[in-house]
Order: sequence, then structure tokens, then C-alpha cells
Amino acid sequence: MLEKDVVYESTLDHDFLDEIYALPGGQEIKKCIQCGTCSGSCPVGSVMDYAPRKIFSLIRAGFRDEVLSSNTIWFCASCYTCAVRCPKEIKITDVMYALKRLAVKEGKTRGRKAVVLSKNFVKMVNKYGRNHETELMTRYILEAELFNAFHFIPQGWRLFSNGRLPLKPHRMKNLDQLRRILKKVDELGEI
Amino acid sequence: MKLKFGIYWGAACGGCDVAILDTHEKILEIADMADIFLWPLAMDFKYKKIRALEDNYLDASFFSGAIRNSENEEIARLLRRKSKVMVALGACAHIGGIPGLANMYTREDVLNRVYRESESTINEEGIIPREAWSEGEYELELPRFYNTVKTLDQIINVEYYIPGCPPVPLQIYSALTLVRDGMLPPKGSVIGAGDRALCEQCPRVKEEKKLTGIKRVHEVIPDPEKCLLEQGLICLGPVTRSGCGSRCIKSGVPCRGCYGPVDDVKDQGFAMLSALASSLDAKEQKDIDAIIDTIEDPLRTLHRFSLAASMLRRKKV
Amino acid sequence: MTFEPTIVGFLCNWCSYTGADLAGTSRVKYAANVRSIRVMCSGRVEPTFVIKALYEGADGVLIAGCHPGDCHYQEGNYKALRRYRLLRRVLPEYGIEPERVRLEWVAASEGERFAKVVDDFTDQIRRLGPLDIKESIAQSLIDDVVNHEEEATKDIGDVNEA
Amino acid sequence: MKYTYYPGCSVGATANLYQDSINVVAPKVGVELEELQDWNCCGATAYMSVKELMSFAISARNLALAEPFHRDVVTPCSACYLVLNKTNHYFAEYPELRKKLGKALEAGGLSYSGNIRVRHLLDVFVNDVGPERLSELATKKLAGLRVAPYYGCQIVRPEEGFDDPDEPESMDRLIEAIGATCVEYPMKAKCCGASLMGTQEKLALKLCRELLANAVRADAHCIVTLCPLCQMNLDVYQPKVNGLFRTKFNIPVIYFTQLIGLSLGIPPRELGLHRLAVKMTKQMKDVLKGA
Amino acid sequence: MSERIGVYVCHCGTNIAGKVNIDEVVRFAEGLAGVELVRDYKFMCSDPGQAMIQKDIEGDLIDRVVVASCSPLMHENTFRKVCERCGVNPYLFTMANIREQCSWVHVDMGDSTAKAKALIAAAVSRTKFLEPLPKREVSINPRTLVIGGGIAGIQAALDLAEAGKEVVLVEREPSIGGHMAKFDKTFPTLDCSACILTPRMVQVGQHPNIKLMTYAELDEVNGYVGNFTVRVRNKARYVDPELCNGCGMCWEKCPGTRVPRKGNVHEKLSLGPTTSIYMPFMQAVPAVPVIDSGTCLYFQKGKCRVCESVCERTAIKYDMEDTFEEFEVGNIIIATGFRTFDPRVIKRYGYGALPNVMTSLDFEIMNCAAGSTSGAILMADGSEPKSIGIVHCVGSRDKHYNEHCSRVCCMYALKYAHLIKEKTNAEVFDFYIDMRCFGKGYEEFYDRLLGEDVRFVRGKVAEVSNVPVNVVEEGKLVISVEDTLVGVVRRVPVDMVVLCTGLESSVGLAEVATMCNVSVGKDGFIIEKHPKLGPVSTATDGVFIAGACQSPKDIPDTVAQASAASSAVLSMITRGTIEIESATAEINEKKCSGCRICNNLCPYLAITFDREKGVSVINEALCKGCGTCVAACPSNAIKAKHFANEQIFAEIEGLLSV
Repeated sequence: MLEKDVVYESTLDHDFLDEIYALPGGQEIKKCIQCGTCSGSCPVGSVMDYAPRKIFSLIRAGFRDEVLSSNTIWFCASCYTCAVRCPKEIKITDVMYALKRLAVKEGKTRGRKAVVLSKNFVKMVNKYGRNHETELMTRYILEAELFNAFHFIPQGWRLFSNGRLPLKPHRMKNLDQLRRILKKVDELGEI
Repeated sequence: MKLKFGIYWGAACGGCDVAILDTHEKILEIADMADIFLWPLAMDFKYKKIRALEDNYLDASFFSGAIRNSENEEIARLLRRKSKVMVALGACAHIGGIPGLANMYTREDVLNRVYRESESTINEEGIIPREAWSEGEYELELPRFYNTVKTLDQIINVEYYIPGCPPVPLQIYSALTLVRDGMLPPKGSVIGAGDRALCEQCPRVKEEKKLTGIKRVHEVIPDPEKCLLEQGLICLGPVTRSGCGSRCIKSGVPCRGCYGPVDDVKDQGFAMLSALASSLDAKEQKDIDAIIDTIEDPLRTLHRFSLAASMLRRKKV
Repeated sequence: MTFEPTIVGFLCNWCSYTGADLAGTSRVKYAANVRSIRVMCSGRVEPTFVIKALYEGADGVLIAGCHPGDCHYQEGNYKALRRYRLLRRVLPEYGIEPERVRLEWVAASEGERFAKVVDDFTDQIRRLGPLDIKESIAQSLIDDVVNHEEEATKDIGDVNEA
Repeated sequence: MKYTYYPGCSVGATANLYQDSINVVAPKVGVELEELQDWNCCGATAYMSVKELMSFAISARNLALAEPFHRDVVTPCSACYLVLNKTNHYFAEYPELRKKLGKALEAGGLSYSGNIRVRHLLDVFVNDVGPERLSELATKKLAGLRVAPYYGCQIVRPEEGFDDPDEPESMDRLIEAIGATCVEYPMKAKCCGASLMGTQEKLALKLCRELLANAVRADAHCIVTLCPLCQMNLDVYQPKVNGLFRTKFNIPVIYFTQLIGLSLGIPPRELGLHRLAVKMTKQMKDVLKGA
Repeated sequence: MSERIGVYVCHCGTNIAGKVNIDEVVRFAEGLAGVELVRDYKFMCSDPGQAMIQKDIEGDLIDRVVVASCSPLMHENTFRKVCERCGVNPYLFTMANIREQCSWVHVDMGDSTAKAKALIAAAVSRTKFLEPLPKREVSINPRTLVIGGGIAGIQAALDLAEAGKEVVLVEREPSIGGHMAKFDKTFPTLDCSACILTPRMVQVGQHPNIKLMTYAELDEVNGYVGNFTVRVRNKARYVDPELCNGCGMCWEKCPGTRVPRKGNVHEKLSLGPTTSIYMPFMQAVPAVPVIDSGTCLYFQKGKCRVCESVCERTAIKYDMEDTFEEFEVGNIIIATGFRTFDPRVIKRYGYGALPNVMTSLDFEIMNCAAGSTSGAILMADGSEPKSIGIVHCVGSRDKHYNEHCSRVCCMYALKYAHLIKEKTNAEVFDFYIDMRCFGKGYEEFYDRLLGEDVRFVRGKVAEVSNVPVNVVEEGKLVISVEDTLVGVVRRVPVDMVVLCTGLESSVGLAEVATMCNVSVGKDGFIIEKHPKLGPVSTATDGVFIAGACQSPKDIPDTVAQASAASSAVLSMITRGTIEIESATAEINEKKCSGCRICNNLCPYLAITFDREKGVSVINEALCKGCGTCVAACPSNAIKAKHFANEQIFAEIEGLLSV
């Protein structure tokens, strides 16, 4: 969280804005008029360190760490309400994604369960080409929620007993085609 | 005393020469009017005799056909030197004519097509004409076949033009009389033709042009009274010099533009392209394109005779 | 060093030229490759203008007029569109990429858009490379021998010799 | 009406009851779904959070596979719908991205020109089948059944969606068409917390409570939805909501295809209704009988 | 060629010189064929600059002029006049635009310099081929058409009429007065709208120089500056204005209803009678009712005729039909005003779905003393609200609807806040993004409102809902908004919500614009001739604009612009004649073959076919010189004066010679 103190320009990162601006979807971010429609529309804004609007002002001012280590970007549920309402048509949700990726890249995600989930999800997809919810949940619980794993049992059982938790993953056939594609992306480098 | 004429054909079909003959009994007057020193189509002449003449010896030379090979060019220059007045006779010499359409291809394209690919050709070794060839002690030579067909005035200065494919015989005759009577108009002018476009003489009724589709001659029986263009036939009358007596139009065939454009129209084909496009009855791009789709081979249709004389002269290589 | 094309622009006085001026007054920056000619209406632009420009060395030609329905002369821009569509058809036959000629609608209020159009088009032409028609015609003439110094040296024989 | 069908991962698992109902209902209303061979996960929100180009690439693969068939791609999952659509939009909007994706697909021997339209199954039911046709087919009108139509977020939020992002009404039209009544449900397009249920459970549960409370206040017999994640959160986690907030919600959350199935007189079991965590209430059953 | 061209390169301070190497350009120009002399100067448009040209011409050094400076749209006339002053035909002058389209838009000095050279070379080689053209003058018809009877139209009409000029004022509605007639108070002075407007309306109605045509619409405009022919459609009002004395018997007795009798207070809102035969409001000018045939029982069911029977003056005429009137005018003032944004499309604000959510216009009518609530601020159920939320920027500053700021909302929102405080005990919340109070006395008004304990919240309202999450919110409208200054999301329960809907150009402006040949910007408003120097004129001579048809405006600005427009017209009228473009097209009869391809290309029907001669003919008075026919003529028989083929070919050659 932002400490209440005088902030010296020298401590701020002035390229941060341009970094975000350069990303597809980030173009409009400079046009934000701080109207607050996003925050006002956000179903989870109340529990974020900074509601979306504030994130934008922080980005502008150059508070890199505060933004990247904030819970805001991970609490975004991708409901896109802000994005469809923004009077400047800023693709807010997509900016949040961008920030997530940046945070991951810069390792500012300690203790972020969402990261564990996402990373495991990616594992699933790279492994089977599809998501295997059963395995995903197990892996996630083991990594992130080990100590209150019991906590998940009722739901798990409810699903299982209704035949909604298959133990065998659906694999796709032409996995190596998918891998070739991903490998190529790797060479090309992310955006 | 009698005039001295030369008559020659370059890349031509001979129609122009025939047109001279088609002056019927007038041909006798022509014979009285002038001695003819060169007329390959009609009689046997020797180039060396022409070379032997002193410069400007001939009063006038009539050159039909385009410049297609080195022989055409060389004789054109030769006659130029030997003649006081040089006349481009017929569409080919004037604006390139049908041979000019070959400028959509390269020399190789043409030779291959003619000597190797054409359906009627049998040529296992795939030999195409060579400029020089030695057979025993004989050295054989052929003129160089050019890459680009040229109009006469792209090679030499030309005083007068008698347009048409072929020109109307009587106009040839009257042109000759102009020479005889020394009544020639300023250099560079077109003689034996009008100075407005063909529509001026066209007997058909012209109303508003709103084209909803283009048809080809064999697809319609046109109304004999109405403007052919308005009936969806591409008629180059609006962009073509009058003087032919609108022979085609009278027989229900749209003008193909053999008389070339009127004075200071830079490019017959593109001038017509603009006129044609302006007359399409559509606003939306897709509707416009739909009509354009009905135009068969627009480029060659609009430049049928004038391609070699057009601004771009040939396909880019 | 990348190839910098020369592009001729025909701008209609009421929308596109004004739009271009607006780009100026609002100091929008764009590529310097387009050199403009002011005509009263895009409907004035004849295909021969385009051909002339290409022949004289332009690598591309931009025609810009008012948006459909907004023409200062009511319908000139529609005529322009018709000619443009037909012109595009014949260019390839001359070996000229139709992408070298572009018709755009730019309103008097669209300074930024004008700049964008110019940049896009310039890029496109850069990718297409130089056109250089005169040169290519010259090329095609080169091996059409012209060894006809006034006195032809040798007798090329007679036409009708048996 | 034939479509290329992209099921998405969930309907193979937690949402298999959705698939059950689709299998029996679609043919009955003349919607022919041909499954896209060897499709892969769309990447969902999670992948996008870690790698952008990659997630675009994997969803683009599906579109590339679908292109040769020149048919609309139809998916029952809101997340897949949004992601695949987004891929299309970015593909069209950002030339740089397009180039890279092109190269990537090429590496897999694929290509995509961007001409595949991606649609949600609901879109197809509303706009291709249509309420009129549906009410003709509905032999067993669900008169008296009070339904809370819940759309969730992602289905109505892609750029140029087929319904209003704040007040969608397309599903309402279907529900009315088969004789049921839509209750006033202002929360119809609010978020259920989605994947936050895993990571920020309390928060997600709170959101779910609002949704459930709202439906109950409007005394609906059931909530009808169209998104696997929404259904799971509201259905499977309902007891947990009750636990946390001391509420007594007991309201079934079913898929719109299941509801339609009922109106077509298909037995509940074939529609996978037995797989619900919160079973159909007696009250609801009675109404259905009565109908 | 013997032309002696003088080239003058302008520095425009550093505007050009900063990006173009002047010396290099000058040296280059000196080398161009036909160029006699080249000079450069700081500001060519200044007196000394003009004097340079004059001196060279009078010294007979040059006979043609090229000025390389700003855009011709800026100064072409300036320099043409210079030429004219010293006897060189103004059409022997060319301008090279090396500022707007060169120095201002390119980054690299080398690029700009190179381009400047090309543009100058083009101008020079074009100039060689220019031909002198005769002046064309037309006389100005002193009558003026004013379109729109709102405050803008009223002001403009009165200014002209008072100056003794005839005016035709066309208003679409049954009465003049426009939006201002619907208001109760006006910001920031809070003086009563009716009190200041009504006298002027009456004055218009009675003025001998004003021909007032209400319930009438523009149908067609032909001709050109000074000589327009206008056709107007009088819509049938089914009441004969000549006979009617506005006694009011008809609407008192009328059984039909234009505004629903049932329904809540808000649905029944209206000024004037709610019957089928009605006056839009009581001070209407003319004071003649109209029958709304859509709800009139006679028109709908074929029986009733009550109004007819009660009208002593037998003014009711059911068989009335639309009629057309045509007349000549010299100038046109467009004053079509605005319409307010329809917030129904923003579903989350609930207008139309939630009772007690109303638009600013509804609220104005409700506040109007003459309105159906006689000025009382009431909720839909007729009770008095305890709290009201005012929402700014509805449909303004939003890419989904209108990008522009509507300019008046902040101020009228403050006015509402005040009126509410004045008339009720309700608490007022005002949700704004930025409070824009730029005009005279506006900031002071804001200051005053701050003192009246209005609760200002900085934040754009996210949504208005009727879903309570606690008992306090039960039965209220809940406004969700981020209080951006505090940085928290607030849920504010209120009884009533007023949406400050933005201003859009009025319905049908596009049609009017097309008829009058002026262009409309992407914001939907008319584009003025120059944003700074020509705010009341348009690109079309003789067509002027006043008020909100140009952009959202408050009353003072509207009135100011209206007077500006009328004085611009007056100066035209006083001058009596005006020069018009000489660059028209002409047909060379010797070349025309009568193919008639040009005939149906001319939008002004200036081209006709002379059957005797068999050639097409252009009526120069009608020709506006677009050149479409020229481009189409396959035998070069048509010539575009000043834009002839050889001139443009020369320009192309010049352009590409560098």
C-alpha cells in the first residue's frame, strides 16, 4: 500500500505509463479523465488496494511497485463491466491483464493465490491441450491452500458425487502441433 | 510536271494499300498525278534505288503500318530523308493500331506464343527466328524484332496523318490532291478527317447516359435508332475523331476508335475510361464494381487501336 | 536507407484540403512524402491525371474527397469513386499494382485522419517499392536497336528479291 | 442450421450436465452442432494473466482449425465465447499481433485469415431458432414457473455483443416463449466472482449471495443461466454461502438448455438435471407437474 | 514562354523559416524557368510584404505572382487583391502552401525544405499556363431567410428587421420560442426566461419586415449567394390563422388527449393544454392552436368535430393540406438549435424503466410556472422528494455517445440545485466529473451554490438501481458512484434522479445542411468557415450560422452569435453586390460532338443540350466550377477555367521535377 508521505519525483518511474501504453489495448490509457466509472462499476472494487481509477492515476504518476504489487490486478474478475462503460473506451480489463503479466515477470506476486491458479492452469493446457479441472483443483489446493484443504472437501464431494469431477483428463490428439505453435511464440517473444 | 510519291508498309495488314486501290477509277488520276518510286505491295522496287535518290527528292511518302522491327524503322528513316512530306497512313502508323496491342507483352512472350505455343505450331526444336544465322558460306540475316511497337512519329517526324483502319479511300484521294494543289494545312495536322468526335456525325438519337451494365455485340440486337453506348455497348464514338462516315455505327456495330482521339486528347483510352465510368448508374462501391464486372477486358477495349500511342505506351517490364 | 516514395495527392478544396490544413493548424505530424494538388472537387480528377503523375515519376497517387453524402458539389465524389474503381481494374494490365492508387474520404474536420491516411498510404507504397515507369519504358526500348546513324551503312537487301 | 461446435473444457467436467442437455435439445430445435476436431482450451482468463501472445495463439489455433468449414463457431461457455471473440478483435485491430500470430500458426502448419464468426449458443437459440419457433416446439409450456434469468458478465461484454451489456433480454424472450415467467431480476448481468471463487472465496461468496438473495426476493423458483462457471458458483457453492452468511438459500440453478429441454417434454434425467448440487425443489417440481 | 513570374517566399516568423531552409528554397526558385525574381520576407501578408509585390508589378518587373506561404484558404484573397490593385489579373496568381501542409506537419528540416521546393516548382509551372479571368459579380437580394425560431433565430431576425431588411423566419414547431420558452429560470442570474423572451417573440410576430412561417419546414434550396430560391412546406395545422383569435374554446372543449390523462406526474408533464387541439404553451406566437391529427378523435375515428362546433370564428379546417411556398432570398442564416440526448440507451441509468429518473428537459418543464405542476417539483406519485441526485455528463464526454462537452450542463445543474433548495426541503447531491463554470458570473454562481449546502460528489455515476442492499435503501433509487476525491465507492439513496443530458444537433440538421450545401462535422454540428476568424460564416457564401447548430451554447453566446450573423448578412446587403468564383467550366462548341455524356453529371443542372447546334451548353450562372463534367468529357471540349488540363499537367510536372 502507498505510505502517506511526501513523494519525491526521483523515486517515481516515469516510463511506466509508456510501457503500458505500448501494449495492445493500452493505447487509450493516457486519455483517462479520472471519472471513476470503472471503480463505481467494479463488483470487487471495495476490497482492492486501489480501485481501477486510482490504478490509472498511480500508473501515470509512476508508482510502479505500488501498482504491480497491489492486489487490485489479481482481484479483477474479468467481468469487463468497467471496460464496456468507460467513457474513453479504455480496455481496462486488458490493462489489468497486462499488469498481471508484468507483475509475474517482475516477481511481484509472492503469496498471490491467483498466480498459483493461473500458472497451474497454463501447466494443464500445455500438458493436455485442455484444462483438467480435477487435477487443476488438486494441484492448486496442494500448493496454495494446503492448510485449509479440508475446507474444499464439501464442494469437491458435491461435484464428485454428482459425477461432475472426471478423474481422467481429456487430451487433445495433435499436442505437438500446439507445442510447435507455442514454441514459435516463444521465439517471437511476447508483446 | 509530275509529283514523286513513295508508298510503304511497316507492320501492317496491307489494308491501307488496298484502300488506295479502292479509290477505283480515281487510281488513274493518281497515276497521272504522280510517279510512284516505291510501293512494295504493288510492284517490285529496290531499296538501293531509293538510297540512290538525293534527299528530299520525293514530294511525299505515305507510310502505313506500325514500327515493329528494325527494317520498318530503317526504311521509315530512309523515306523520311528522301521525302519532303511524310504522311502516316492509317491507324497503325498513326497510333499503333492493332499491332500496338502487342505492347501488353514482351518480345519473348510474342515469339514464344507464335513460334512455340500456338495451337497450330509444330516446332519440336522450339526454334525461334534469329537475327543472324550462317549456313555454310552463307550469312543469313533477319531484321530485329522489337520489344515495343511504335507509332511512326515515335521514330521520325511526320507532317500529316491520315487516320483509319483502313482510311476511307476517297479521303486518301483528297489528301493526295491537297499535296498536288499545294493546299496542305499546317504541319502536324490530321487530314482527311473531321475535328470533332464521331458522335457529331452519328445518326443515332442520344439521350441521358445511365449505364447499368455493359454488353458485348453478340449479346444484343441494338435498337437501330438509339445511341449504342446508352444501350450498354462500349462505343468509342465519343472519344474518336469523325471522318469514317460512321460506317460501323450505321451497321449496328459500336465504334472501336480506329480514327484515334480528337486534337489534344492525351490518351484516347483513359479519356473514354473516364467518360464511361462517369456514366455508370451506381453510387455504392459494390454496385459500381458489379457493373464494372460486366466489362470484358476494359483495357484492350478502350485502347484497341491507340495503345502504342497512349501515355504509358506499354506494359511495365 | 529505406526507400522514400514520392506521392502525388489530389485533394478536394472543401473537405480534404481543409482537413489537411486542419492537420497543420493542430500540428499533427505525418510523412512528408505526399505532395498535394488542390482541385475544387474529387470529381475533377481525371484518370489521365493519375496516369500523368505515375508517368512523371510518382510512386503512388492519393485522391481524397468529401465523405459520401457530404460532397460540397453534392455528388462529385461518387463520380470520382466510379472512375477510381474502373481505373483500378486496368492498372494491373500495365503491370502497375492497383494499391499504388488510393481514394480516401477525408472530411474538413478530420485533420488527424488525414495524417493517418498519409502515413498508412506512404507505408504501403514503401512496401511496394519504386515504380519508375519512364525507366521501365526506356529499358524495354534498349534492345530495340537504333543503329540508324543517318547513312545506313549496309544494304539490307531487297524486299522482293527471289 | 449447421455450426462448428466448440464445447470448451468445462462442459467435459463440472458442466457436463450442460452438455447432456445440449446433446438432446439442440437436435430437437434443428441446431446441428458438429464438434471441432481436436480443439484445444481457449486459454480463458487464467492463461491471459500469464502470457498474452501465447494465449492468443492457442485460441487462434481453434479459429484456424475452424476456418476451412466456413461455418460460425458456436460455444456454450461465456468465457470461451469472450476469449475467442477477443482474439478475433485483436487479430483485426493490431497488425503487429496479427503478423506474429500468423507466424506462430504457420509453425503449426495452420493459417487464419480472421473470417470466422464466434457466437454463443444462446445467440443461436435466440436469433437463428427464435422464440417463435421455440414456442411452437414447446409441447409442455412451463406456465407458472417463475424464473430468474441470469446472464452473468462475459456473455454480454465482448466488443459488439448481441445483447445489451447492462440489461440483456435475449434469454428472457426464450423463457417467455416456452411459457415460463421472468421475474424482475436487476442483477441479471452482475458478476458471480468467477474464478475468484478459488482464490478470493469470501469475496466471491458475497457476490453470489447478492445474486441468490435477489432471485429469492423476487420469489423465483429457479435461476437459469448459460455459463458453466456461474452455474458452478451459484449451485455448488450455495450451501457454503448459507454457511457463511447464515442464509437458507435453496434455489436450483439450471442451464437455459435444460429449461428448454423440460418444455420440450424431455425427461429431467436426460437433461442431466440429476447432476445438480442443489436439486430441484418440490415447489419447482409441482409447478412443472401442474404445467 | 514570355511570362515573367515573381516568387515570394514567406518566413511567417519562424512558423515556416523554423522548418524550411529559406535561402535554399530561394536559390532553388531562382533557377526555375519563367521565374523573373525571387524575394523572401518575414510576413508576406503584412503591408510591407504586400508592398514588395506591388512595387515589382508596378515597376513592370513581373506579370505573374507566386506566393509561397500559408494555405490559400487563409490568404489567397489577400494576395489576389494585391494583384488586382496593381493591374494584374487575380487569376494570374498562385499560392504554394508551405505552412499548413509542410512546415507545420513535418519533423525533419530536410524533408520540409525538399517538399517546399516541389510545391513552389509546381506553383510556378502551373502559373505559366494560367489565363486571366473576368470578374463575376452578382447582386445581393436584400431579403434573408432565417431557419429556426429559437432565441438565435429570433435575435437574428429582429436585428435584420430593425435595420429595415425583409426577413423570412421559418420555424418547424407551431410556435417560435424554441427551448428557451420551456425554461423557467436562466443561469446564472436566475431571471425568468419567459419575462425576457416573450416580448421578443411578440415583436417578431408583429414586425412588418418579418414574414413568420411557423409549423413549416424548409423543402428545397437552389441558387447561390445573393440569389437563392427557397421552397418551404407549410404543414397543415387544421386551424386557419387568419380567422383564429386564440380564444381557447377549442382546447377547453376538446375530448382528445395528446398527453395521457392517466399516468403519473412525470408522464403527464407538459406546458400548455394536453388536449389534441392545443397550443404548445400559453405565450405561443402565433397564438394559434394546432390539431395533433395523431390523437384527434375526428382524424382517428371520423367523428367528434367538437372544436369545429365551438369555434365562433369557424377557423377549424379539417380539410387543410400541406402547401408549398417559394421565394427568393439573398442570404440564409441557419439557427436550428439543438436536441437533448436521449438517455434511454444508457440502460444502467434507468431512464424510462425507473420512475423518478428524469431528464433535464423534463425537469425544466416541471419547474416552469406555466407547466402541468405549476412549477412544483414533485415525484411521480405527486409527493415531494426528500432527496434528489443530479447526474452530470449524461451522453456527453463519452465515446459511446457524444465525445464533446455540452458546455451548459454544469451550469444548469447548479441552477437545478438552487431551484430545488428554493422550492423544497430536499437534500441535493450533485455528481460531476469536472465543474465547468467559464462564463461571466458563472464561477460566482458555483460559489453561491457551495454555500447552499449542496452535496457535491466528484465522480461519474456508475449506475442508478432500485435494488436495495440494506433497509435504508428500500424503496429508494440508489446511485453507485466512486467519490474520486475520497477514493471510495459510495451508494447514495435518493428519491429522484435528474440526468443532465447533453446537447446534440437538432433532428434534421443534416438535411438542412445538405440543402444549404454546408458540411457537418463528426460531432453532428455545422462546420464554421474558420474556428477562430469565421465562426458565423460557412464554406458556402451567403450561408451563415447562429447558435447551437454550430456547437452547444448557452443563451448569451447564442444571442451574441446571432447578432454577429445578422451583421455579417447586413454588410453583404449594404455592399449590394458580391464577386463570385470566376473559375467555372465552359464548353468549346467547335469541339463538342454532342455525345451528351456530361449532361446528367451536373448537380446544378447547368448543362443543357442545344438540339439545333447539336452541342451541350453550360449556364455559367449556375455552374459552380466543380469540374466533374470536365473530367468526363471524352473530347476535351469542356474546359475548367483556372483548373484546365494543361494547368494541372504542368502542376504535376513541376511537383515531380524535384
